[in-house]
Formats: sequence, structure tokens, C-alpha cells
Amino acid sequence: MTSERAASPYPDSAEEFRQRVQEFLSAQLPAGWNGLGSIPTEEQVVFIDAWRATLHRNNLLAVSWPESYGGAGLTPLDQLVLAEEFTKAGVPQGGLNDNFSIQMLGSTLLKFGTEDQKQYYLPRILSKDDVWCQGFSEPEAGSDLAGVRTRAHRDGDEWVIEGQKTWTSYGHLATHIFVLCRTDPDAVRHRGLSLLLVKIDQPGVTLRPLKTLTGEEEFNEVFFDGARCAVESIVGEVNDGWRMAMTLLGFERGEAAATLPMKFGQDLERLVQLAIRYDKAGDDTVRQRLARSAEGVEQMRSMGMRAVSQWVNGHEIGAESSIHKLFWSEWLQETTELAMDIMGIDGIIPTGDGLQGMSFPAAEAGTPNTSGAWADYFLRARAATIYAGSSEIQRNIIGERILGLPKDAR
Amino acid sequence: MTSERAASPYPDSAEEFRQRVQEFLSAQLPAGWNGLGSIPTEEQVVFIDAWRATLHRNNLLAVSWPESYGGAGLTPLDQLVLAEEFTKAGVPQGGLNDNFSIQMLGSTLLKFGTEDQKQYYLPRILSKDDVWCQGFSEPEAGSDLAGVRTRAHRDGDEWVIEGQKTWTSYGHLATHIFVLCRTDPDAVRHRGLSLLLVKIDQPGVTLRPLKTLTGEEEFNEVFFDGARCAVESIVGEVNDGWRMAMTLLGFERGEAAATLPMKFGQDLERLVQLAIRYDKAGDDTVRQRLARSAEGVEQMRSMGMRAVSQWVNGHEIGAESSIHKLFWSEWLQETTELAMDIMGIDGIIPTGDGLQGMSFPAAEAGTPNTSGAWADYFLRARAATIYAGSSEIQRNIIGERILGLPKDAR
Amino acid sequence: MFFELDEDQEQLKDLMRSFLQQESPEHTLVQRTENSLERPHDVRVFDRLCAELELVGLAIPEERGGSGAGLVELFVVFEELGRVLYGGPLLSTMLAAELIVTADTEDDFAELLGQLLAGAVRGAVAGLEWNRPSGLTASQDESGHWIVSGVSDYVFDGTDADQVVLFADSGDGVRCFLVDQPEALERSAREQLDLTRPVGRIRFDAAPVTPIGSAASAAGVRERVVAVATLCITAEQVGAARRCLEISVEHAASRTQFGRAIGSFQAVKHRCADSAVLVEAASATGLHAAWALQQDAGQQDPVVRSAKSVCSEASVKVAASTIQVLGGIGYTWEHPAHLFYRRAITSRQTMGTTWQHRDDIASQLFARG
Amino acid sequence: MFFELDEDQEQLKDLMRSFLQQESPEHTLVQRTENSLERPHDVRVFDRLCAELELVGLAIPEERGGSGAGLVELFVVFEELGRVLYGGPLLSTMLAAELIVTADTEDDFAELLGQLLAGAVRGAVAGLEWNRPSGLTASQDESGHWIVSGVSDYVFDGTDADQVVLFADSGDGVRCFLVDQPEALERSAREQLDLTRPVGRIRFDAAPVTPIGSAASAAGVRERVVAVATLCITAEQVGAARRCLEISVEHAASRTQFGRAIGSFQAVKHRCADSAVLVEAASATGLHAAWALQQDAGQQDPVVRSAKSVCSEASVKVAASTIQVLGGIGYTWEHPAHLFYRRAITSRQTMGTTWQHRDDIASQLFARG
Repeated sequence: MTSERAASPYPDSAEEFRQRVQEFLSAQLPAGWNGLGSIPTEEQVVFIDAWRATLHRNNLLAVSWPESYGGAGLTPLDQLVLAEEFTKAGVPQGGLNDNFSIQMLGSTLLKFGTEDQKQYYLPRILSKDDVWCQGFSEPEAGSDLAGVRTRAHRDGDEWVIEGQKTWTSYGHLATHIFVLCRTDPDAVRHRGLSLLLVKIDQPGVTLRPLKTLTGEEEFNEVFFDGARCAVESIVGEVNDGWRMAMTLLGFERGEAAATLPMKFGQDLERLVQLAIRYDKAGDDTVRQRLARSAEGVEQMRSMGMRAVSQWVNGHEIGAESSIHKLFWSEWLQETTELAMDIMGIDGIIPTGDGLQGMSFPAAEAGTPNTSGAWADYFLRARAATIYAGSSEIQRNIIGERILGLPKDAR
Repeated sequence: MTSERAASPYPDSAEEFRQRVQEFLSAQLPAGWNGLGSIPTEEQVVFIDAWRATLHRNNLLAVSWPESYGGAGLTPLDQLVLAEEFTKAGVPQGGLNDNFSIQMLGSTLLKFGTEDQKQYYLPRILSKDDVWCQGFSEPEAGSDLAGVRTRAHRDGDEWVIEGQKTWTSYGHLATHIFVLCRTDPDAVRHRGLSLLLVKIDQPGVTLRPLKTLTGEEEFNEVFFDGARCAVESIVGEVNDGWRMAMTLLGFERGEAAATLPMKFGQDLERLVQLAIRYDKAGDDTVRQRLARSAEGVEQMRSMGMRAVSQWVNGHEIGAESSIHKLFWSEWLQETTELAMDIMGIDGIIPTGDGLQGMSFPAAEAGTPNTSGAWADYFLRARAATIYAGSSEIQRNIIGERILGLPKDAR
Repeated sequence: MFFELDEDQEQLKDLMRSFLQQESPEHTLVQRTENSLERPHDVRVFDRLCAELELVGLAIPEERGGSGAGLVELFVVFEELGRVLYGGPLLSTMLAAELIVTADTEDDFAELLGQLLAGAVRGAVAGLEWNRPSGLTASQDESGHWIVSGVSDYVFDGTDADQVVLFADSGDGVRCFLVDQPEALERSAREQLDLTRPVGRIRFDAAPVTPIGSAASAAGVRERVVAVATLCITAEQVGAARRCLEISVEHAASRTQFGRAIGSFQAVKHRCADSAVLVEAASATGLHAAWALQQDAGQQDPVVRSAKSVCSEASVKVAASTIQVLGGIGYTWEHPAHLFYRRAITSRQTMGTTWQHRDDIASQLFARG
Repeated sequence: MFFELDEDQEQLKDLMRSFLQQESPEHTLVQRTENSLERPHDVRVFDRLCAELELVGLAIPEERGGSGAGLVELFVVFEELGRVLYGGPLLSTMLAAELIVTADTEDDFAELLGQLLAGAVRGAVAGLEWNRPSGLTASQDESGHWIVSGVSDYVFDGTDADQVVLFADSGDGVRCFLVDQPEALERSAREQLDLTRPVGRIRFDAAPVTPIGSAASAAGVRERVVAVATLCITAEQVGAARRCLEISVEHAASRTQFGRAIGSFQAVKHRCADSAVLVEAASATGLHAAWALQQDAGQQDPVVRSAKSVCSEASVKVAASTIQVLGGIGYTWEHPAHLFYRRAITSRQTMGTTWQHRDDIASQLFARG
């Protein structure tokens, strides 16, 4: 830890790869590219499509997959370097649904799928023939995922599915959905669940957009009313779906521990400019809060470095990711609230370009430094302590899995 | 609520009584009296003794008791006025143990005691022949009072007591202790408890001082090893001690809702002077935090006015007292922390007179405005969220009794 | 005794509660907000609030055509209005009437006042700022007629009001005016975070105006109108916070996860308890401010200031907490929680920000100290 | 890869942990603190830390007699020292050695340095302030000998140190000096909130001193010594916070109330979880600061500043939280929780307050922006 040179804590081989990524980016990105955050939502969709195709052509789409299945087979360290450079440049690592298609489902199939499934699904994911979304949360099973009620029963060679899912991101862009459902009605809670692979375009599946409090339609409710899939469209064994689901959710991007703080660092820089614009550089309260925000970035960066070091060295990022989640979600709420206070009356009559695209959880590079964008960001930040495991759930995980405290009484 | 005159929200009769109290105080207090907080701890003990005797002579000691038992028989409104004037003047309403002797035990005996008990104990309390302390908390029964383990069994005409109590304030000044103990070993939790009246000066009772983190010896541990009391030395029925204890603890001084904010208002005034002395009147961070502290006083005052209005009108102050407790304990921690920050390095090398006497929970009028006193106050404030029902317990009470939320799973 | 609502006040509260439950029910709030044609107020509701409940004149003396009630009653009414996020022109019309009653000692504007009290004319007050310049300047043209120029950035009901009164700086201090031709003003609606109360920007370009009241009294009039406006916002904040707490508690008591009502988990229970403390403290402080302002109009600043700062913080925290308790549901457009949150955030910056109020409180502390 | 302790560093940590567990056990901490004769450090422990573990010279280059390890190693050591609230003269002696090594490029003070490294002589550094004037002024008397006057208010081990080095303002900038007759100085112990580390006030009344190193390099020396001192305090804060968290968790897991371990209640569990977040963030930030300072001594301010501010906040919050989790037990003198709290409060004001560090961070942000 003490012997690396000051400029970079990375080994030379990683720096060489970084060089290649930078060259790739400057060759592929349009002149004057300012980051995804700088282009309007509608254009983003077009750009992301084209960019995904570029990545596919250059074999940079599924960086963690082995080359034999069309992946890039990068080492974790190179994945990290790639992610850092993409983040700096403000470009995504794939299409909108690839977090579900490649990262979650693809990785899970690689681990638990049959050879037939791998041969069939993985190429179709890369080619975008299949686009996946997630069918986990339900109206009555939010924090308590083991309480899913959607059920599937066998009918000959098929599973027949009845129930409802919600909070399905980009469901309207997907062709398929992986569905956690109850296949053994007599088993309790997380026993008796299975993970099924279901086509969306069929009579038994209905999608309804779910507007968020900012008025955006990123999410969907998905209704299953006699939807069907073949018996072999299951990941893992029947009634082993809980393990599959936990595996799937566990495929977090290890490099996010490094890239998320980078994005928040960009937020901080915009915020400093905002404070200057609103003539608050001499305002003591703003100075103290801004410094606290900067310390937050520094803390996330340090924790991120520690986490990716472990990840690169082959350790999984475990329950510590709950610490990171809790930290950044609170940081984001505090920091966007500071922005609102800096803007005063302008914050409540926001003008200028808003936050473009979905850019969740953090704003993309190039996000406009307007009251409109900050007000959007401020509102969206309320979701940060709710989605992907609420803060209450995260604190339970930290208390029980990291600190070893006894479970809640039930 | 709208028709009273501006200067006072009190009826004329109360203002006339206030006049009389003020005359009493100016007649009885030494010239140049600056409040209890201004005299050293050792002198306080002497003063309080003498002052208690003065109150006793003037029939102002047990203001809420009926005159037939030696009390003052004041209406709640007059009790309130008296308390306000005493608070302003910085004098106590009785001796150190009278909160236990008069307020708690005396009031409980008036309600549930036999006529014999009232005739015997009440005069002895007033005359200071008997001085009481409290035997409720135990090492293993803090927040969970129903978990007391101290037990008593009958031996002929006597109860024999075995066990340990702790956090007994002023136990070393007391002659007697009321003890909550388990008289039915087979009954669970709060069933099977009794409230016994026990003499301290006997072989089976041992006191050990318990030093607090500030180094003071206000508290005691009390060990019972075959201690005895007569069978009739019981409040209420055998095994009805839980109801007795809850009644006893429920005799809060209703007027404290008004006088505590007055004391905190005095703290605020000292704090303003402190900030001026440390040249922080122009420091924006200090200004904002000080204003927040002032708002806290305003909030406590307003809640206090609401509470005493109800109390004066004959309603008991119920679970709202948990709201007040939670509020002031957090206010006190925040405000004393602000004082520490104002003093900077002086706060960690405190000098000058410290906080005198026990003055809990709030400092007395006349408390020196020194770094020594603030540092003491700051340390003591840590107890505020623990003693007399921790903040966790208060939040449970508010959640369950005021908001009607379901109980914790057990 | 002296700090509980009396029977009449309790009745007024019950009346408001049941009227608004019927006329402005929460379950249609989101839908009404979306329907921009009648967004966000309902003409019929406004008419009934004025004509039947006579709320514009509630705190206006009987000899001027009001009901002669006090600021405590006004607080009670606006607390209930805040509870349903009412955003119609009652506040603006009431403030316009308050301005006229306070400034117009000669009763020169009795007719306009009567129309405002009846709700026949909707009023708005421009140049109404706590602790900031009005943004408007008044001068006399050659013929001696007063004209006003400048921009008033944030006027309650500024776009649609029938009549506009205003405060403007006249060279030697502030003065009160009535705009002669309100239809000729350049007005624009502002898109704001709060979706439930329309505000407008009004540009004055040498707009002819008529003075209301004397130059000598105008500063006092502004102080009064600012204090009353702030008090009403504060009351709304209390009402909204209390309703948010109720929503949280209802959800926590009924929603089950892990086989238990989530309100039995301390994380949720204690969150609700903290909100209850905020609501109780805000409510007591707000009501105390109304009472104190009523008692002693000369000492209005400090208590109203504290109340605004306290209630702003409470309403924002409780609304945010409600979204958290509701979880995903609280993040949907369909649930009104976000409307409460938007209103809370917006009201916090209105009639003096918390920072401004605290800075003033500090100045008073040090001046006294 | 690049941000985990390597094997040697892990070994160093384990060594410190087991040494201190034996020599400075927590269960005797309160008693040792009360025993004012040897309070608060133990001569034998100091001797062993110096002679056996050679910690004074840990981060000093081998060619100057040190072990040549880095600041990460120093951080590891002081984290362990903070864990047991060690308050002996190691820090002050190490800083005195650091001053001499950095300033004394000619090796004029090799003998003194050797004594310090061996722990044979206890050193202290006066005039060591982050971001404030040293409080000391140096001038030359007629014979050209340097003398120092002024008061240094808060000197680690200031009362008992055998030798005193210092920073003083010399007219044209800061310079480093060694006090010629330390036994002649007017020194007094300070009663402080922290009961575990002695500090002293030293009054210099034209005290004769000898310069160490050149005038040109002195500002850089001070920057370095201040940064190292701050880093050590930061490391102590991390260690203390981590230990407080452990104490909380141990108690929460074993203490039962209402028939359950209190750690199964979310109020307690989530409090511990919040402390765990603070500890993890503080530890990562502190270690990162050590690493960054090691890598690039020129860029030391910003990272050390952030780390100090972050770790101060964490250590105070976690110590306060520990008292709350412990309940009544935490409020007793007998339990060491209050010693951790007192140390945390004190360290927060030492080597730059949080307010000062944040103000400087803001200046840097705006200068960069």
C-alpha cells in the first residue's frame, strides 16, 4: 500500500489499458461530446442505442463475461478502469436494460443456467433480440421480498403465472421478464419460490406505466393473468428461486463503488459553481455545508477505493455495500437540499433544462447546472433511501450481518 | 383564548397570588440573592435545608396536599404561579429528597394509603423525620421496570427483602426507601409486584455510592440482604405494586412543563452572553445555531403553556410528557454542544466555577457563565436522553400510546 | 385556561374540517392537480368559502364588514386549509382585504373591500416580501398621478386576481397602492415545485396606481400584512404536517411486511414518534404566535419569525418522513405525499427563508443581550 | 491491490493490538486514570513502546536512525493507541523527533534525536497549531543569541517533557528552535475534559533557544509536523471510534430487557448500524489521507483536513452513541465510555476545529472552482 507512485495507485498494465480505453472513447465519441447529461432525454435514447451498438461491435458490451459467450473477458481491474473512463466521459456501459439483461440475468445464467440456456439466451441478449426486465417487487412484497404472492402452477409442459409485479424499470422497453414466483403454495416464505423466464408479448401479460413523483414514467406495473412459459424456462431448480434471486441481485457492479463517487464528485463541482453564481462563496453556512458535502465525496471515494481493491483482488463486496448505499443516499439528499437552499426562491420556481434521462442514482456528466436540473435531482433523491433496499433494510443488514446483532423479533 | 390581556394570560386571582409569592420571596431571601446556581455546592446543601424549614414554617412545602394533612391545598393554577416565581428567583420548592418524599410517595399515600399510613407518614415527611428515596431501577431492570428481580417473602409479620436496586438519587440522605419488589415469584413480569416501605437504617440494607461520569456522587446502589419491614408497610394491596409504582411515577409536577422552559430560557440568555464574550455575535454559524436554540425555547414554552393549561383545567398530563421529555433532552444536548463550540479550546480546558449542586435536569438560576459550568452541563446532558425513561422508551410511548401504533414484537 | 381552543374555536375547526373533507377531498387531490384547467382550486369551493363561511373577513373588524374574530381563529382556518393543500385565492384575497382595512382608515375603498369580503372580486398583493425590498418603485408623473414600475416575482394568485394591491418604495419609504387597470398588467404564471398553489410574476411598467392610506402608516401596514401572511403560511404548514403524520401512521398501522404491521418495527414507529414531536411543537408554537400577535401587535416579529422557522422545518421533515414511511408508494405520482412535500419545500422559502428568520432572531438575541 | 493493508502492516497492527491489550488493558483504564500519580501513562509502557517496538522512529528514515516505515504504518500504530486511549508521551516525543529530522538537514542534533528515538528523553513541541499563530515570538538578543517569549497554551506532555522544541515567529516567518534550559521554563498542567492525556501550558519569558535548521525551510517543517500530528490524532479517533462501536455491539448483544437482547430492537440495532457507517467511512478516509500524504507531501493539506473533520465527527458521534446504548451503565464513572467521550470531544478541538477545517476546505473548493 505504501510503495505505489503518487500519480496512480494502479499497476502499469491497468494504466496501459486505460490509455486504450481513452483512445477508443475519443475515436468513437462525437466531437464536442459533453456527457450524456447534456443531451435531452429523447436524444439520449437514440444515442444510447447507437452507443450500445458501438460497444457490441467492439466487443465491449459484456465486459465480465467470458469471451466464449461473446463477452470481453476483462479482469476486474480492467473492468474498473473501463468503468472509470466511461464515467469520466459521461457514457453508459450499455443500453438502458443491460443492467438487467447482461449484469443480472446473464451473469446468473452463466453461473446457474443450463448449457442450452446459455447458448440460447446469451447471444440474444447481446444482439438485443431479447431485452430483459425484472419481476421481483410486488405491491405487498417490497422490503419483504420473500413475501411474493405471484404464483405459477404446472400445466403440462408449461408454467402458468398469476399475480402482479411492480417497480419494473424499463418494462416498456423489454421483451422478456424474469419473474420470482411461488411454485410451491404450501412452502413458507422464501422456500417454494422459483425464478421463471417469461416472454412479455403474450396475452397473459399486461404492462401499466407507473408514474413517479417527478412525473416520469420509468417504472411499470406488470400483471400476469394466465401468462405462460415452458417448463424449461426456469433458472436453477424448481423451488430454488430464492437462491437464484439473491445471486442475481448480488451481481452488483463492483466498480460502482468507484464510479458512483466520481459522479458525486461531478455533482460537487457543479454545486461549487452554483454557489459562486448565487454569490454564496462568502456565506459561512453555505461554506460549512459545502465542505461537509466535499468530505462526503472524500469518504465515498475512500470507501470505494477500499471496496474495489477487495473486489479486484477477488473478494466479493458483501454487506459493506449496505454501508455505501446508506452513506450515498443520505449524502445525495443532504447535498441536493443544499443546492435548493443556495438557490433560494429560484429553487422553488425552477427554470432551465431539467435533469435529462433517467440517470439514476447519480446525475450523468454534463448535467446542466440549472435550477431545473437541481430541483429534479432534489426530488428524485427522495427515492434514494427507498429503492434497492430501503435505509431501514440496510441498517438491519449492517446490524445483523456486519455487526452480528440478533435478528428482529418476529 | 383570545380575550385575555397582553401582559398576562393568567386570571386576576392568579396574578394577585403571584404578588403575594413575590413578597414572600423578597422577604425571605437574603439580600443580593442571585439564585441557587450561584452558590457553591456545599453551601447549597445548607441553604436548601434552611429554605425547606422556611417553607415548612410558612406552610408552603406540600403545596398540592390538602391542608388537613399539612399541605397548602393550592389550586393547580396557584401551584403553577408559585413554581414560576420560585424558578425565576432560583430557589427550590423543597429539600433534595422532597420530590420522592412529598411529590411521589406522599401523593401516592394520599391516593392509595390507609388512613393510618397517612396519619403516620405524612407529618413525618413534612417534619423531615422521614426522608425518602426511590427503589425502582435495578441493574437488570432499567428500561424494563417490570423485570425487577428484588423479591420479598413473608416471614410472620414481616416482609423479608433480597435483591439490589440502583440509580437511587440521594439515597445517602434518606432514612427510608420505597421498594418495588416481587412478592409472587410465580407471577410474570408486572404481575406479582408490591410496593414496600422500608427503613434504611437496618442490618439488611447497604448503600454504595455510584459515581456518575462527571465524578459526582448523587446516586447510590442499594443492596437488600434480609432487610425487613412490617407487613402493613405496603402501599396498596399485595401484588398490586405495579399500579402503585405507575401512579407514583405519574405524579409529575404538572408545573414543570412551564418551569423547565423558563430554566432553559435562562440557559439561552447565558449562552447569548457567552457568544458575545467569545466575539461570536457576527459568526454566521453560531448565529444560526443560537437562533435554533432560541426557537427550541419558544417551542418548549408553547408546549408548556398548552400542557399546563390542560393541567390547570384538571386534565392529567399524559403521554405528551414523553414529547416534552424527548424535546428538551435533545435541546439540552444540542445547546450545550453549541456552548462547547463557541468556547473552542476553552471548552476542553474548562476553568472557573463549575455547575453547582445537582441541579438536574436544568441548571439553576445564577449558574456561573464559565467554561467550567458549561463543560459540566455539557457532560451531564448526556444523561438527559437516558434517565427517567430513555429516548428509545419515550419514542415507543409516543408511537404506541399517542399514535396508536402496534406494540413491538416480543 | 388560557391556551386551549375555546368551544367556538373548536366548532370553527370542525366546520372547516368537514366542509373541506367534502369539497376538497384528499383522494381527488392528485387528479385535481393534474387537471390544469381548474388547477389547483375550484371556483365553487372558493365561492362557498367566501359566501357561506365568510372567511375573507374572518379576522376583519365587524365595523368594516368582517366577522371580528381573531388571529387564533384565522390560524385554525388556515391549519385546516393546509391540511388539504388548498391553494385557491382565499389567502391572496384575504391579504388584499387586510391591507385595505389596515391602510384605508378613511374607508375610501369600502366598495372594493366589500367585494373582496364577498369573494366577488379576487385580490392579490404584490411587493409582499419578508425582509426584502419589494422590487417595486412608485413615483408621480407630471400630472401628479402615481405610477409603479418593477417586477414582483412571486405573487400568490398573481396571474388571475381581479384586483391587485401592492407595496412599493416611494422615495421616502414604502406606500400602499391599488392598481388602476389590473387587466393591463403583464402577468405570467410561474411553474413551481408546489403544484397546488398558483403564483404569478407581475411586471409593472409605469402602471398607474392609486394610493391607499397615508404615507405615515404604510410601513406599519406592511409589517402587519407580512405578519398575517406569514402566520397563515405557518398555519398551513402545521395542518399539512399533521395530515402527513396521520398518513404515515395510517400506513404504518395497516401495511404488513415480514408478517407484521410495519408500525410495530421501531425504525418506523420511532420515525413516526419523531414526526409527532415536530407536529406537536410546531402546532403549539404556531398557535402561540397567533395568540401573541393578537395580544400585542407591536411585538409581532419575534414570535412569528420563530413560528415560521419552526413550522417550516417541521413540515419539510414530516413530509419527507412520510414518503419514507410509505416507501415505494410514497414515490408514486398517484399518492398525494409528493404534493405535501412539494408544498412544504416551497412554503419554507416563502415569506422569509429559515436562514433569514434565524439571522433576524440572532440579531434580536444579541440586541437584547 | 492498492488500498488494503499489506501483510507487514497487518502484522504491525496485530502486534500493537496484543501489546496494548496486555500493557494497557481497558478494564483498568478508569482506575489508571484516577491514580493521578502515574496518570495517565505508564512509564514502563512508554519505555517498551520506544525501546522494544521502536515506535518513535517508526516513520523516520533509516539513515537517521528510524525504521523507515511510512505514514500508513504510523496510522496503523496510532489507531491502536487510540483504541486504548493511550495518552503517554509517545505522540509528543515522536513529533519532536519528526521536527528535528525534517528541519535539521545538517544532523546537528543527532545526539538529541538518538535520545528521543530511544525514549531516553521525552520531547514536546510548543507552538504547534493548525491554522493559528503559534503564540510565540523569537528574537535575537544583543549577543545574537535567540530568545523566545509568549505562551503556548496547549502542549501535549508539555508539563513533563525533558526537552522542548518549538515553532516561533521570528519577524521574517516561522522558525524551529530547541529550548536551551527546559527545566527553567514556567510550565503548568492543564485540567482538561480529556482525562487520559496530559497537556501543559508553557510560558516562555525570553527563554534562550537554539535554532534548528534554516529559516528557509521552517515553514515547510511546520506544515509537515502539523500534518503528521493531525494525522496521528485522526488515527487515534478512528481507533477509539472503532472500539466504542465494539463496546456498543457487545453490550447490545448481551444485555437483555423485555426478555430480548436489546440489540434485537431496531432502535438499538440501527443506532449501532449508523455508528458502523461512521466508523467505516472515517477509517477509510483516515487511511486514505495517510496514504495520500505519504505519496505526495506537497498536497497534504486537503486530504488531512477532510480526514480530521470526518474522523472528529465520527468519534464524537460514536462515543455519544455508545453512552446511549449502554444507558445508565454508560453514565457511570466506572465504565470507560465517558473517557472515550471526553477524549473525542477534546480531540475534535485539537489540531484545528471542524469549523476551521471546513472553512479551509470551502476556500479550496472555491479557489479551484
